[in-house]
Amino acid sequence: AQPRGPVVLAAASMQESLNKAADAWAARGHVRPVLSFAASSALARQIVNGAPADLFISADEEWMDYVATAPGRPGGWLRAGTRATLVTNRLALIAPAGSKVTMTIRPGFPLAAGLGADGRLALGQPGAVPAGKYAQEALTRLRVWPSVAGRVAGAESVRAALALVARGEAPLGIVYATDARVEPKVRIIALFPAGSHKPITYPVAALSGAGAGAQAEGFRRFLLSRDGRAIFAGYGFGTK
Amino acid sequence: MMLDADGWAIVALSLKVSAVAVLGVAPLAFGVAWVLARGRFAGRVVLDALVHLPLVLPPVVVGWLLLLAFGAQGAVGRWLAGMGITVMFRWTGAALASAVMAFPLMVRAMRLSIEAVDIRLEDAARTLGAHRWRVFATITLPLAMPGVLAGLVLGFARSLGEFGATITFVSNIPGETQTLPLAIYAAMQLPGGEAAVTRLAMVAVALSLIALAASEALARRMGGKGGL
Amino acid sequence: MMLDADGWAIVALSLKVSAVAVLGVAPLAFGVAWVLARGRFAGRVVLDALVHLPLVLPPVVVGWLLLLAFGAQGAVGRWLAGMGITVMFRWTGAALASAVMAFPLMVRAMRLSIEAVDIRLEDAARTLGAHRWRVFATITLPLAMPGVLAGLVLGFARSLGEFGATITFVSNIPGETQTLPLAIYAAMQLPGGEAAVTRLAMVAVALSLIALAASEALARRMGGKGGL
Amino acid sequence: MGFDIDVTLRRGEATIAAQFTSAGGLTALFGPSGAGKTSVLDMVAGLLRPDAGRIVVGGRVLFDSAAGVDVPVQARGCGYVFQDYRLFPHLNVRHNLLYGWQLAAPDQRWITLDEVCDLLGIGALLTRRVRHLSGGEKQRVAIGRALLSGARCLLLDEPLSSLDAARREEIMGLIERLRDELRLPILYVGHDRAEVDRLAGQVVTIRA
Amino acid sequence: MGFDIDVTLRRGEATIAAQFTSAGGLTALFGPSGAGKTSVLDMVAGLLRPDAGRIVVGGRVLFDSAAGVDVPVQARGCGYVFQDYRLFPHLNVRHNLLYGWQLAAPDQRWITLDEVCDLLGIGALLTRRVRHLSGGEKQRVAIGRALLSGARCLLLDEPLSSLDAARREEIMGLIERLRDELRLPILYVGHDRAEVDRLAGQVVTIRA
Ligand SMILES: Nc1ncnc2c1ncn2[C@@H]1O[C@H](COP(=O)(O)OP(=O)(O)OP(=O)(O)O)[C@@H](O)[C@H]1O
Ligand SMILES: Nc1ncnc2c1ncn2[C@@H]1O[C@H](COP(=O)(O)OP(=O)(O)OP(=O)(O)O)[C@@H](O)[C@H]1O
Ligand SMILES: [Mg+2]
Ligand SMILES: [Mg+2]
Repeated sequence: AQPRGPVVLAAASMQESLNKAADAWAARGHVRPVLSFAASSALARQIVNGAPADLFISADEEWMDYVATAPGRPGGWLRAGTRATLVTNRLALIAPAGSKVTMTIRPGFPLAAGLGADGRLALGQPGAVPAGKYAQEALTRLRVWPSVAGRVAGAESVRAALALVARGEAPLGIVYATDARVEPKVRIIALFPAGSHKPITYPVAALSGAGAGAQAEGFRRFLLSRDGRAIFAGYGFGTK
Repeated sequence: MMLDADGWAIVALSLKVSAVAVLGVAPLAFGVAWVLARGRFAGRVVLDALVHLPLVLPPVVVGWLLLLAFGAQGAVGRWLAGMGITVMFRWTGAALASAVMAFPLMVRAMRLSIEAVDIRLEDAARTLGAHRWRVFATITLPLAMPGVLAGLVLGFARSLGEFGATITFVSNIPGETQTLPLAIYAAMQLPGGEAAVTRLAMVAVALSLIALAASEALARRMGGKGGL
Repeated sequence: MMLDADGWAIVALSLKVSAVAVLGVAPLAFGVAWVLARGRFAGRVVLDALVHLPLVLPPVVVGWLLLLAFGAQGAVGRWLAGMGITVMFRWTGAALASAVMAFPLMVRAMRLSIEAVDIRLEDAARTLGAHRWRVFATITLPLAMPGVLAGLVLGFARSLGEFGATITFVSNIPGETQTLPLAIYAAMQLPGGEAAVTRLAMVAVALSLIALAASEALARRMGGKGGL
Repeated sequence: MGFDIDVTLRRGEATIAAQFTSAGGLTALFGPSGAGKTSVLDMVAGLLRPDAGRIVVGGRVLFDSAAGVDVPVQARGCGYVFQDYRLFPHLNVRHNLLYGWQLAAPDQRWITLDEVCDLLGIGALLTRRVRHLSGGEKQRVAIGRALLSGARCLLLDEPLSSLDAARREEIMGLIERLRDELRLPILYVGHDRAEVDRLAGQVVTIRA
Repeated sequence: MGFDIDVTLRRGEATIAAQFTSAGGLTALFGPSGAGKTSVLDMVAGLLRPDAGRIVVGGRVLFDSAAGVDVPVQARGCGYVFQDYRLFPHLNVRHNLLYGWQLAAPDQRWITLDEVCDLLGIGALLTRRVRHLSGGEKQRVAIGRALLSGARCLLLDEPLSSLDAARREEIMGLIERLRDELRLPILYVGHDRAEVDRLAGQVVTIRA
């Protein structure tokens, strides 16, 4: 049988870029890691229930914290000193490609007016999907949340929110900039100011107790290396 | 079971969505079941496969297809909009998604019972002067009642648990489309949300227990073993 | 239908997972259906509710409960690990999740047919010298065959479409737990993935069509109307 | 105003053929088991379609393959007592009896529930589920149901087979009255020669 | 070595009671429709549990409420021809006939499939589905199935009701041979007095 590479559990939104990175890593003569994409919440729970995985890439810090502090294994579920920020992202206000709406994002900006009489604002579900949490935080700080709180359509994932806008079902939406830029059927109206919400970061960490430790560590270092970051940058992620 | 006012509102919405979905689609399900049980036509297997579609496809795909068809830009959606009906982001859309997902289960159960109805009894009713529709209403339907009940129960349970198609189709809008499973999903997405998940899941279990007990009682009232 | 080697591998895995899930759990489903149809004991409604649980709970919750039970930290998981069996991140885990999700559908269909079996025929078999188990194998089971077949078809279709419990329980590991619905989900996460989604969904539909046609043919061979 | 019947039907390897004319009254079908007696009744009732032929009952053409006539079952007005009874299992005895009665036009009815209960001795069974009736009780309910439907002709398939002699005697008296007073055309299948000779104006033998 | 029976059973509002002893041969149960004849056979076969009493067949105690004896149905060895036949709808005629034969110990069998087909005239039906049999054909298959099970006693519930006179005559001859040559205890329900008088050593009347 083929040697099996390290198992990487990653947030679904990393699918394209991480696959590219894994290909690049394999092209250097390493065993290609096994990538499993799902919601960060599902992956984190799998880890703390003893699933045999080597790396975890979360879509937000909270689920990485959850794994870091979960009981059940002496010494913790994460390998000490391996947690790092892999990439960062921005929030974008989007509209269907044909939309004429223009808006500048600043405190008190007239977001609700852009929704028309009965339009909905498509978000990842606030309180559940990370992108939605950031969006709610930003709109709250900009003092426009109360005016749109009742108009939100909370999608199951940021991709689903994107689809609602792309299909024209919602006149406006807030998604990650990385998602917005690859969907031709939507137009970015504006990016949210970086200071309007907590930094959007995707942390990576090695998991304790799995077999493929050395290989996993090699892949982790590769992801964080200049070459690795260049791949993510190619997909629009920030890589400070 | 301690639920706050929001919690009870979610329960009420879930019951409304499931009840409307199941009762609304039941006649169609019975009709399709009847055609599949009795019809001998080309394309029967294709109809059968179509009926099973919502079962075979992942729910999010079903939700996505509903979005394509019933969205403001979709063919059916535009037609409905012309009549002043919108389902997007409405509880009616959630009911539609639930109905579609429950449909194959209801059809199968009903079909099984229709196939078990003794056609000789229908013949007897005809010799007594009953027209096709009366035979159907007074003989076929009552004798197929166990399957109808089972279909309603299965469909109701499936609706109570429906998540993927609903959230993809009509999103998660508190008070409008946020049914119990969507609330549970939201809680699942939060670190430390397990307690809320457990509480809401227990409510779902309690609802289904009540529905089951009611259906069993109904079946018994219809005369042991549900009328058979 | 054009699929690359990876695509065919996914189809093969899906078929393996669904077949193992459905055939593996069928005897248990029939047993539970029998008990529910014939048993008169306290707690019958509770057993019934338990059976319906995977239907009523959102699939991600079922996946999470499986994780709690069968994970390395779970009671069952530790016990299995003691015997050298792990299901986490294995196709066997995917089959387990599918089986659990398909279970209520299988039980209901089988139960419906068992309830329709004429007990007087079982009595006749007993007067001819048949013991309880022989009556079961030669009378009850064959006469309940329509429900067994319907249960297998429903269960198989449900397994083919199973997504939420699987990804929550055993993740989305290519070649091991990435079944058709998970591959479809993966494609849906990609910009412009609609073409791939459509292609994979059509494969799923084709598989179910084949399964349905096979079950219909089997039912016909067992003597019109599936043996009844 | 009786029967004018000429039908053929292939069943499996055998061919069932019957041809007879009766002026009225009761016509008995006689013949060995499996000869096709029930099949003939089914054809008259419209439950089985002859391959070819003609069925005229009481002057009404119910079926004529040459002319393309095929009156639907529910419009034929044949009160049929089935060999296997075919009571409705989800209805109690009363509702089985009244099933056809409620569908009949009031001026078509020629017997009441009370009379039927009285004549057949089933008054005490009215609220019973049919599943729990004895064989003879089922048979009597089946007879009552057919009579109450206001039928214009009767098809009786071994209607007395499960009854004791006293009961049998009573019901034969009833059949004679229907034959003579109401002048209903009756097709009767029975195996008892004495019984048949007493009731029938004409005996038709169906050969296997 | 016949029957020694004394049972009571409440059914709905009525109470069914039967008490009789026979030295052997054929015992006929006689009585009006609904009197409880089938119920008595069911109790002897073990399908119905008497409220109290004792059932002894051929010297074997099958049931005794006082002693707590209740032999299970499949061990009683009663060949039962049901009033409603109860053929297995999923099996063809051959497999219906052989169902009990295959379960019987070889030394228990006292008749072969060929003999049964011959005696009952059902040889041509062997590959047929039972659903499509005529009433009399079903009845003969039901008789054959009971005989082939190697029964040590026979319970015949109106076994000739749907048969023509010739067939009936033949089967009565067969029953007489079983009674006299094999000395099987037989409980027989029938409504024809002449038939019963010819077959029965003893007639028991069940009163409603
Ligand atoms: N659906 C069917 N397909 C093929 N053959 C059939 C079907 N139904 C009945 N038959 C056969 O047709 C023949 C005539 O049947 P029918 O029931 O008319 O006989 P019958 O004269 O009423 O006999 P009995 O006195 O035993 O009731 C029988 O040999 C029977 O097996
Ligand atoms: N399950 C039941 N519950 C209540 N009453 C029943 C049940 N089964 C039968 N009976 C009643 O018990 C009485 C005796 O029935 P049984 O079948 O033994 O009569 P029988 O003597 O065989 O009559 P027949 O000659 O009409 O077949 C009948 O009045 C019948 O309605
Ligand atoms: Mg007949
Ligand atoms: Mg009886």
